[in-house]
Amino acid sequence: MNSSGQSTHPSLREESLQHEDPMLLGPWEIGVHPPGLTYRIPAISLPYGSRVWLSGDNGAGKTVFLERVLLPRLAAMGRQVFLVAQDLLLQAHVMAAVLASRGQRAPRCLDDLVMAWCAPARPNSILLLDEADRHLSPRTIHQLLELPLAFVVAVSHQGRPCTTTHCFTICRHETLVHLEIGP
Amino acid sequence: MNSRILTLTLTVVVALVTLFVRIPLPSRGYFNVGDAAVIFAGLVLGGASPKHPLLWGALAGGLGSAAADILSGFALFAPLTLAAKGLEGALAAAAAKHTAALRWIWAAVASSAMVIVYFVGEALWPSIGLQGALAELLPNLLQAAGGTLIGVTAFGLVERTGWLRDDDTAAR
Amino acid sequence: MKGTAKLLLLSSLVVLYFGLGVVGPWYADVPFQGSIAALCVLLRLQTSGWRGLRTDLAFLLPFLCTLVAMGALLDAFAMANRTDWTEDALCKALVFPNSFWSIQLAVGALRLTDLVALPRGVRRFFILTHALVSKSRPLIERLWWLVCHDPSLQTGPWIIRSGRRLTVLLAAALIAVYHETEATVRVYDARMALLEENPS
Amino acid sequence: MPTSLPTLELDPTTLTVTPNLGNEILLFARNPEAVAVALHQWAQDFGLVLDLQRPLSTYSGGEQVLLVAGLWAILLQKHPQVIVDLRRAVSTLSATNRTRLHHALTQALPQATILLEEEQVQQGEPSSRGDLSP
Repeated sequence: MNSSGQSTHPSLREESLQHEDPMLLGPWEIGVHPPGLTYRIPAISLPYGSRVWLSGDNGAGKTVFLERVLLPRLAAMGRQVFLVAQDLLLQAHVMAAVLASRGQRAPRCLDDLVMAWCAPARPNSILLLDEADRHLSPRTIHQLLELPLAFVVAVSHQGRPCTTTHCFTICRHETLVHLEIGP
Repeated sequence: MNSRILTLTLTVVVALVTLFVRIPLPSRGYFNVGDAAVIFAGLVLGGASPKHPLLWGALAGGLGSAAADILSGFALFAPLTLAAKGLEGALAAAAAKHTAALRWIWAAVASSAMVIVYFVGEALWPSIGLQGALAELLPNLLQAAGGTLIGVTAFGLVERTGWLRDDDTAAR
Repeated sequence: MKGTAKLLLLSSLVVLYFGLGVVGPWYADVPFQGSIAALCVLLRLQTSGWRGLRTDLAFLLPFLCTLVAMGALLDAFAMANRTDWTEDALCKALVFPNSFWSIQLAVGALRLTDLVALPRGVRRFFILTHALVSKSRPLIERLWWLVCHDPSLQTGPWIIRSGRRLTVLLAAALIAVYHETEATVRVYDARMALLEENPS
Repeated sequence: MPTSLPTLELDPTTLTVTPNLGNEILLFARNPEAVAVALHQWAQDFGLVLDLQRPLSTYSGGEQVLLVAGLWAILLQKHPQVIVDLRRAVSTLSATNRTRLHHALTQALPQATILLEEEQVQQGEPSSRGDLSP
């Protein structure tokens, strides 16, 4: 850290610059096989700190969008991405084993486990929640949305929390899936 | 944990991890991390089963690996795999009650026993013979070394999570 | 044909071939081994097409070449005062594929319907094992996907990263498959009880 | 609620014994062909494309519940009374699908008791937010 308080360590300096930038997504036209869907995503600019709420009917392609469209592109941008998957009860075993590999004892309660697993997230990390409200308490969802992270994208069937800044809907017509602004 | 369900579980894990990561080999079939799963299964069953740990370890290691041979079309090797990996699983189960250096030594003995059983078995097998057994030796030694390293480390993770010591399903 | 009868027929065909062609008098009989090989190739083409046959040959051909090469090497050193290692290896080059295919075709012919038709005693064991291996495979593939995308397991050289991921996969798979096994056994027993009370 | 009645509980973490509905039909149906035809019709009514050999895990959570509920509605048609407990599965369904599933089950099993709403969870019964003890 130099005298003016600005970090001199390269990665810290990069991080402190990076996490102020907006996240630019799209425009994309992406085919995902299987299941043979084409995603048409408009150009979107999300300011730092955005909390995005994503809804859509059963089978519309929300999970495929998170895991096969969004996550790879965010990783390619060099972002650290924490995905809390729809099959969280299965993923919990991976989370517990990862905590053990860090030398930590895995909490029994699912809510505490997810919070402990997200602990190493950095200011420019991104959190993706896929129907996490099916397994986690509203209080934990709120805490996750409040984490000091660059962006949080949450998929859900349930009501939209007031702390979210943007709302998108995934709509599917046969094999074409597109993202609409607002419910 | 219920020993029967745990043994069936580890039999399936050994079979699928053996099938899951496979690199074709010039001789017996494929280079795989199955040995890591066999060592891991033996250690878990040795650590979790107060009664007959060696038997459970042999069943999970032997049946799981033989099932993988059958499911992947190498059913010819299944009998020999049952013997070699069964012995490896049983000796790994014996390693569970030791700690630190002794556990590593026991696990290395377990995977070396697998290599020896395969060599002798294939040399005596009419359609493979000494020619096939010699071609097999080096890949098996590499698998044994990698398997020991990953299997013992993975067991250490499980110990740290505390799953094996939960008593709500008492080990029978 | 299903169940026990089919199992008995398939296993006796395999035992018959091994008895005559692998440990029996026709081990070195080239016409016999050649006709068995032709039959196996035709059956393999019929059951899994060119793709299945190509997969087999991708494994068999390198192995047979290694076998013959090792035979020549042992002849060069006159191992155990024998000079027929290469000739014996050429014999094995026919016997090994036949033994490999005979069992593969027999095992490949079994279906879930054969297990369902089995006697009640062994039926539950085989059905649950068949179900667990089939169900756990996508589960372990899913676990592997989750492990490979876990943010804590992205750093380090390839060999270290792969080793860490495999140890995490084994630990996670242990408990995930244990829960799957417990739940599958519970669901199977509950559904069978439901059906036995309401024969439809 | 009489607990002596046979109960079909659908837990979204483990809905079936085998990995796809084709094998599930082979396992439990006495007349697999007829059951398969009826299940295709059920799926069509919900606007789903059913492939009996497709792994169930590749459907979305809600689709899995709709299809498995349909299979058992067909298998249990002759039984006068049964409890169909969907309380753990309900959170995977959108509001429209919950209503349509309840209606379809009442049509298929007129004398069945169908538990669909969360608040019908009895005291002390572990809900879907289970903890992780093995």
